[in-house]
Amino acid sequence: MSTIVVSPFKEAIDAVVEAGGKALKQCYQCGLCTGTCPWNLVKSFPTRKLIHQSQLGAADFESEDTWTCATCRACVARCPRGVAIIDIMKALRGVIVGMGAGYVPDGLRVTLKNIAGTGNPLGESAEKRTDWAKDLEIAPFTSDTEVLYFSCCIPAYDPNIKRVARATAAILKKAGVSFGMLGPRESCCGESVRKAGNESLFQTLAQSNISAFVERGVKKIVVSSPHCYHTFKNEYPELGSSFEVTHLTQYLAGLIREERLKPKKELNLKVTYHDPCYLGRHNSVYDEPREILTKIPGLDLVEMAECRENSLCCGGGGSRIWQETKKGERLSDLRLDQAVATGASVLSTACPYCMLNFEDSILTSNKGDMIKLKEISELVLEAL
Amino acid sequence: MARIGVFICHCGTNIAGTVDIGRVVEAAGQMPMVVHAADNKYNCSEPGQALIRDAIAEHRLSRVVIAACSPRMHENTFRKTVAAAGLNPYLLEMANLREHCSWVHSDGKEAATTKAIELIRMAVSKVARHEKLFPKQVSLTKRALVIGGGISGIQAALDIANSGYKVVLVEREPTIGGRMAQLDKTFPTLDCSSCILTPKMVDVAQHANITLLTSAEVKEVKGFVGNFEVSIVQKARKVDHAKCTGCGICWQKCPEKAPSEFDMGLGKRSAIYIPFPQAVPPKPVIDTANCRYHKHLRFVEEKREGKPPPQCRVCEKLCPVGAIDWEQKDEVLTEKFGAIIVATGYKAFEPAVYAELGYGKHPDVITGLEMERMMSASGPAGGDVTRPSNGEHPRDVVFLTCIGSRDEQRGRTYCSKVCCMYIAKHAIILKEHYPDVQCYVFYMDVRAVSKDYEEFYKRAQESGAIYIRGKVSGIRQEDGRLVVRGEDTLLGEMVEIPADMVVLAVGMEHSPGSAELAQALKVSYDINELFIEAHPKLRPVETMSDGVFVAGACVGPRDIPESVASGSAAAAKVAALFSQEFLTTDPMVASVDQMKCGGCLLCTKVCPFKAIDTQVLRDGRTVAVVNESLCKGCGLCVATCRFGAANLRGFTQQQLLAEVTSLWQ
Amino acid sequence: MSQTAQIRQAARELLQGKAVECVIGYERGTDGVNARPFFAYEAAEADRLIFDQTCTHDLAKYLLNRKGKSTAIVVKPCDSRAINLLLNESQIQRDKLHIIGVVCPGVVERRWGTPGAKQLNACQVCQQHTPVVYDTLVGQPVSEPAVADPYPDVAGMEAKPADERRTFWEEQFSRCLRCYACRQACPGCYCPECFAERLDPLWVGIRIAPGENEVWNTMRAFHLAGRCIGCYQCEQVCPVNIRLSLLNRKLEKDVLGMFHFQAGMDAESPPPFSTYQKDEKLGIGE
Amino acid sequence: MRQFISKQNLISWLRQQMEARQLVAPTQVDDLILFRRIDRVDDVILQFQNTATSPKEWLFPKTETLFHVERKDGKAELIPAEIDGETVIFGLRPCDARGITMLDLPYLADPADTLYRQHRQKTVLVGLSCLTACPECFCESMGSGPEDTAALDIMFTEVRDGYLVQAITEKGRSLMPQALLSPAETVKPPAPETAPVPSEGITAKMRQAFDGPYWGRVADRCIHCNVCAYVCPTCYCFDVRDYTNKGSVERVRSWESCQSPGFTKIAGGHDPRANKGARMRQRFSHKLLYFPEQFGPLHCVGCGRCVRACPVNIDIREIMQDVQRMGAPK
Amino acid sequence: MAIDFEPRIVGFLCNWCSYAGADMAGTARICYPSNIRVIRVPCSARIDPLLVVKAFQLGADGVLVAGCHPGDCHYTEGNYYSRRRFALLYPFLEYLGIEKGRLRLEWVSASEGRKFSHVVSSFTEGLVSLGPREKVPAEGALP
Repeated sequence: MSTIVVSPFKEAIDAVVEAGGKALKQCYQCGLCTGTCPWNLVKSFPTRKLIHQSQLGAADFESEDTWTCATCRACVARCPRGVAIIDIMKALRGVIVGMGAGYVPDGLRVTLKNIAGTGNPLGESAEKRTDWAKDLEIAPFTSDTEVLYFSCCIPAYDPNIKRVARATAAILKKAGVSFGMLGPRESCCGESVRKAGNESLFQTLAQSNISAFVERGVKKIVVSSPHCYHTFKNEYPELGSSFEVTHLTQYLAGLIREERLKPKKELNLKVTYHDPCYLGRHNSVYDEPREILTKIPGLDLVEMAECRENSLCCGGGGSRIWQETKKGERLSDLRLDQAVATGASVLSTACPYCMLNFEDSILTSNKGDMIKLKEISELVLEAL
Repeated sequence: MARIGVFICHCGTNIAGTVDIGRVVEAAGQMPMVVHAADNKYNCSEPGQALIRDAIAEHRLSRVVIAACSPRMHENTFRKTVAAAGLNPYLLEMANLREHCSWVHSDGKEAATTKAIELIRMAVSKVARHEKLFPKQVSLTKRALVIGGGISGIQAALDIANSGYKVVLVEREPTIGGRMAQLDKTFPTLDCSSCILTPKMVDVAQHANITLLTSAEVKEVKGFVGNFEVSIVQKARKVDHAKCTGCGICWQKCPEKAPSEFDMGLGKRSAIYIPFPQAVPPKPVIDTANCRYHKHLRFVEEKREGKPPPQCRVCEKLCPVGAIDWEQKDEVLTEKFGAIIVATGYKAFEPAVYAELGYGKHPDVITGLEMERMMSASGPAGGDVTRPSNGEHPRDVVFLTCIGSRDEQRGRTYCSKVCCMYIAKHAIILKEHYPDVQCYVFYMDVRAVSKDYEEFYKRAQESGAIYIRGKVSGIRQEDGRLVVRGEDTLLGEMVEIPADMVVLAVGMEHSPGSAELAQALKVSYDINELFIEAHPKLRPVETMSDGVFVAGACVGPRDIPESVASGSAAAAKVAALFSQEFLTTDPMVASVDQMKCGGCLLCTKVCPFKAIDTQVLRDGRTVAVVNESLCKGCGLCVATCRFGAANLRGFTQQQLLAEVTSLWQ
Repeated sequence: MSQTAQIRQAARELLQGKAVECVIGYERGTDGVNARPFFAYEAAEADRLIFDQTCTHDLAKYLLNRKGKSTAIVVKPCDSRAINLLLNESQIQRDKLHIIGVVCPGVVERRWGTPGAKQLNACQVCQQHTPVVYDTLVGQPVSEPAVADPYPDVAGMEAKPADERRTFWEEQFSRCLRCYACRQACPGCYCPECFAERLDPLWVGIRIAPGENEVWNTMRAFHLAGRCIGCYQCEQVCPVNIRLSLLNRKLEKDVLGMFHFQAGMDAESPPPFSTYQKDEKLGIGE
Repeated sequence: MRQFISKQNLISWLRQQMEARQLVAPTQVDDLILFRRIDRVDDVILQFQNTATSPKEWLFPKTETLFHVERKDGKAELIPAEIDGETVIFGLRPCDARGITMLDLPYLADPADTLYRQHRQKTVLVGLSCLTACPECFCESMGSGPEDTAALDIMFTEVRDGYLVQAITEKGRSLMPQALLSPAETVKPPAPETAPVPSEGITAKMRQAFDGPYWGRVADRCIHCNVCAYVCPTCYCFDVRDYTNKGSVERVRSWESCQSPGFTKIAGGHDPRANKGARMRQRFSHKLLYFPEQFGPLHCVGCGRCVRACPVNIDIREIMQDVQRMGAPK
Repeated sequence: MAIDFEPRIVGFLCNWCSYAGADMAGTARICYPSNIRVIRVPCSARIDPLLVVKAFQLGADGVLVAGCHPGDCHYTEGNYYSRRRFALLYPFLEYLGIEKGRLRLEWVSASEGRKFSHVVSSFTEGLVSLGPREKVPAEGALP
């Protein structure tokens, strides 16, 4: 049996202990987190063990496990002692990034470099950020513009996901919403950067966005990504920002309620909805997306076996979206099976990361003729 | 003019070693109204006290200042001394020269001496404003109320009754017996629960000193220790228990059936029923929600559409003594008591919040209490343990502990104490009844802390139960069985156990309505709605409300021996209280000067002991008046009263101001 | 119909119908400019009633002399809060009272013989222009303005260095004649015996001197903590113009900040010193 | 004989006075004009209507110690209070000066109030006659007037570039150095007129007005704030209390008012004037009936301060009119 | 001058916790400055703010109010009320020019003898550095 030397890296460990706070000390090793963690459906990921190693100051910085957690929050919601497990994972990664030693997945290294250089994970030019909207005749953002539409980098640049941004813009125009974008002044929100442990890069991104918003007189922000939503709403205020942040599904539900949007066309579709972790478990937005879907005429909403609080993660949170996940270990594949099992013809969701993962799963599992992937905005636009 | 004597104690060298006693005596002698100042080697010694008594007589002293140790130490001693010399014992004040001066200023004799003189000056100024105080004697009603007819309440009632005092035992349900009556066997001895409980229930019913009120609840409590006035609602049973002989024909013939609460819904009972065969009193009540005649009456009353259900009234027709009384209404009884014991017990935790465990979804996931009913020979299945889904005997049974306990997010923070043991009991009994059964226990920590408990745990292991350390994260149904999934934290691996039955070891929660009852009794309760004892160690059955005691699991999770012990302990406290002819009240309580009271009544609202009432004077003014039996002398009312009408004897505004002022005069 | 006419009509009806024995309102004073309190007992006297911006008095104080007698009273919004205060403190009975509430745009500083030009400081930061309790409302309810900084005066005082504040108050208190006009005018001051006039315990001596004046003024204000309803009668009646509102408003500001309480907004909420929150953080003893 | 003093000379005279003795004069305190001890001559205000409070506090202080009792060698010794130093009060309006004659009547009559007598002897009263009348002034109806010199030692009257000076008493003359004066060339400006108030025969009418609901109705709005008495130049009531301090006893008196609720409370707690109407009637009866009966003049000089200061407009002029209009009791 | 200055402190201590805590400091012989004069009250809730104001007027350099820790009140809730009362009095006295460091509210339990001595020591030190109160308006002094 190998022996662990307790507390070999005192300072590094202190940072982890501090991040976990009192809650880390309170963990009584029941293992509910391990059992709850979806990774254990596809491989072994000893969550509880990582916590215990952290308690002892014996974390293994060379382990791949440090980078596995998708921060889906399922364990945190159930933990009987309320341990902030995500914060501990974040801190472990922070120590590695901070020390510049230990194992960092390659995909992540590249992406972080891209973000640091260009402000977006794809490494594209900032000038091209709103190229997707070139032909849509959207008025430039001025201090009189009511709403900033912050699309997220994926819909802005990814050729496949651009359709989300385009559908959203079209809906907002139809509803007569005064909105605009800041183009090259927008950077990646930094949510996943922070979860990847790169706190200083996160601070830079956040400061850059906040000052852009303040300079341009932004008051209200509508976002497509639950990740942008989470960090704008819950983390930017730490830096002194105070913007009104709304997720697109909340905003659209409001427009429909006020009858500024009227989905009239019958779609005659059976649709199932996947709860993004950062919209659902992190921010308790469960009802608005369903409210929108049920208001579309002819749309039959069916639920998957695990939904809402118990929804299965797509595996894209916590910077996982930028890391390679081996075939056979992809949570989105499992989730896709759950969606197919409902008999729905459309899997809908409201998160660019979930979109990327499911696009990939549909492609690699050849289920394209069984189920289509549509973001909520696409369905709404079709119904108008 | 007051004639004050000051007695300065050397306390050996404790004070004299630091304070210049000679100077202090000289300074004290020159203080206003001081006619005698003297020092003493030990004021508290018998010769020292004799000197004080002699000086009181010789110098015709009317007030005494003892400059010595802390009043928390010897105030009572010196009160007795001055009382022995014929003075009112409250005409005494102490200056704390030891704990507050010589012991903490040993580094500066000069400063300590100056301070000692000032402390005496303060005491002199204060004692000049002392008044004679007289403890009051209040008569008491030697009759106790016990709320809750579980094992703890039963024990308390019997012990008080056996001491020769009258007891009224109030129980909300139609029978006494409580949770213990539902249990099959008790750990660690495996005695049959009802075999040891029912004789006690019968004792209660037959005891000349006990009045039993079932289907009754406490509504309102007025008064104070020795003199409580309690309103009790006797709920309508629709059966006249004075006439009823308990022959049983009604409940045998009643055609309407409803799930039995006593059997945790596993069995049925009729609409007119006794909860279980050994119920005390063995007389039925009508459950009007399910009774066919009452359904008919409601239908007619609410003027619903269609044909009304038939008027059944079978019980009425069959009753040989005409005990069915459809007109019976809730009744309020108001009774006087000298003491109250609260023994309202607990209810089992509702496990539905743990969605991943599927209680309520998978029929074969049951609670520990349901298992008790299943196992009980007198239970709905006659002791036959079967799977609710298909009626077959289970082969693999998984037990999950800490359901609702030790969980800040979805349950209660505390350990429920009994679950580890009752799970062990279930495992042992199952194995005895069905040798082919395999039991698995997912546990966190096995807590087996009382006598013979660890041995009992060992016995469960020996019987073949496999203990797995970890918390279950999900139960799914697969091929008609349950698959229990969780981490074995000792292996560090996920394990899955196919099972036929899962038993949730649900913890204990406060019984419903605890907070309302606590408020009526003016007893504190915590965020879990558990009653708070006066002191968790030294006064475990008393509360901060004098004359109100607590027993059993309403204070926190307790097993049967502890519940019985606390019931007896509370009874002993009551008996001790009742052994007095009168209650003596502390005279250092608040008073309100009615001439100065402006009637804002804020004092009545803030008083932690609800000791301030209102009174309408002949001139029409409404003023506050202190109930001295309830007042504990905190003085909150005094600081709350802008009018300067409220005052606290022994710590009057005048006395405290005199102390402050004396420092500058 | 003007506010005056509406008040007269209401008063006339109440007195004619014997609904009340007396209507307390305002009439024109002897300088021909300012209003003064007026007690109308007969319907014929109703026509003497007026209402305008010189009606500065808080008439609620008079209710303390009319306990148990049926009375109608004209109240401005701040005065209506005094009624809630007195109800909360069991001083008056609601069923004996008919409240004629007046929507008030603010009143002016009282200057004898000349029409006051300047609105009272208190009125300039007023956030309650419609009475909080009334039976008859005179005037149209207005939407309440959001006053960004209701306590500029207090903040100014707080910003001064401690010794400057001490000097300021020493000078102010040295003027005090201890005539107790502030107490007499205050609807919240109704102790059967004021602490300042008690012989035993002797909190405040009869010397009209700085030490006694300081205790008097400090405790007068503190007894009104969480109770002052902001009518500023105390400051208005002070013959030597002591800035008493700076004391009351400081406490009002802190009570609002710490306990989220404003006196007299309703008749039921427990006043700040008669309740508590177990976990509140008040910046003391922590 | 009237003489003239230039404004410049007046100021240097005031400076001389300030250096030689305590100078008390009207000065600005916040938005009030009050009689205060002057440390800088520039602070003296020469043009003003009238001060907010009356100057009586400089002869009859708000609070003063009457005597001490000290314990010496086991015996009690009474040490009476002494007034040291002289005072000049400058800027007295004639009504206020007449008010001092009202204080003299009770306090200097045998047996005299020794402390008041000392104050009076050691104080020089310098008047400043009125050039304008306020709407609330009614001094002429009360036996005084803008040029009344009662109680004054010196009277100044403002004219162009300076003041006419009238040294009335020997004390006044001795304080006024001729070097600063010149013969008066300017004529005295006409005295202003004050609104008349029916004071004629009021004493007799007051006697008849004792009963009836009138006082109760006036008292309805009175809040017993005592302001009238505290600003009045003639009110002279006080309260006395003994203090102990480190073995010595001190007797102190402070102003008090007949309007304060406990004023007439006697041992045992009974108060013969417990109701508001009785207290209200007491105030005006004392001013218009009891004082004249005891000492002669009406106990009011018409300064109008109470009229101006009363928060609820209880106006002595209106009371006098009402009383005059009342018929004889039935 | 400040070096010789001995501040005068009035301490109001609740009988059940803080007074007992002070006794504990004595029993354990933990020395602290002798400047404090203790007045025993049953509960911190008994302390009328008037007593504190009066102490300052008479010339106290500091006033200490000490009671049981919140939640531990012998009378269950008295100290919650005193906390409110003094939380309001504290900034008010400061507003009137009595410096912040002169009034102190502390929770001292019966077992916290060391804490009591620490409180008195640091309070005394703080008052020494604040210096004597300037121009204490002595009772009865005339302007």
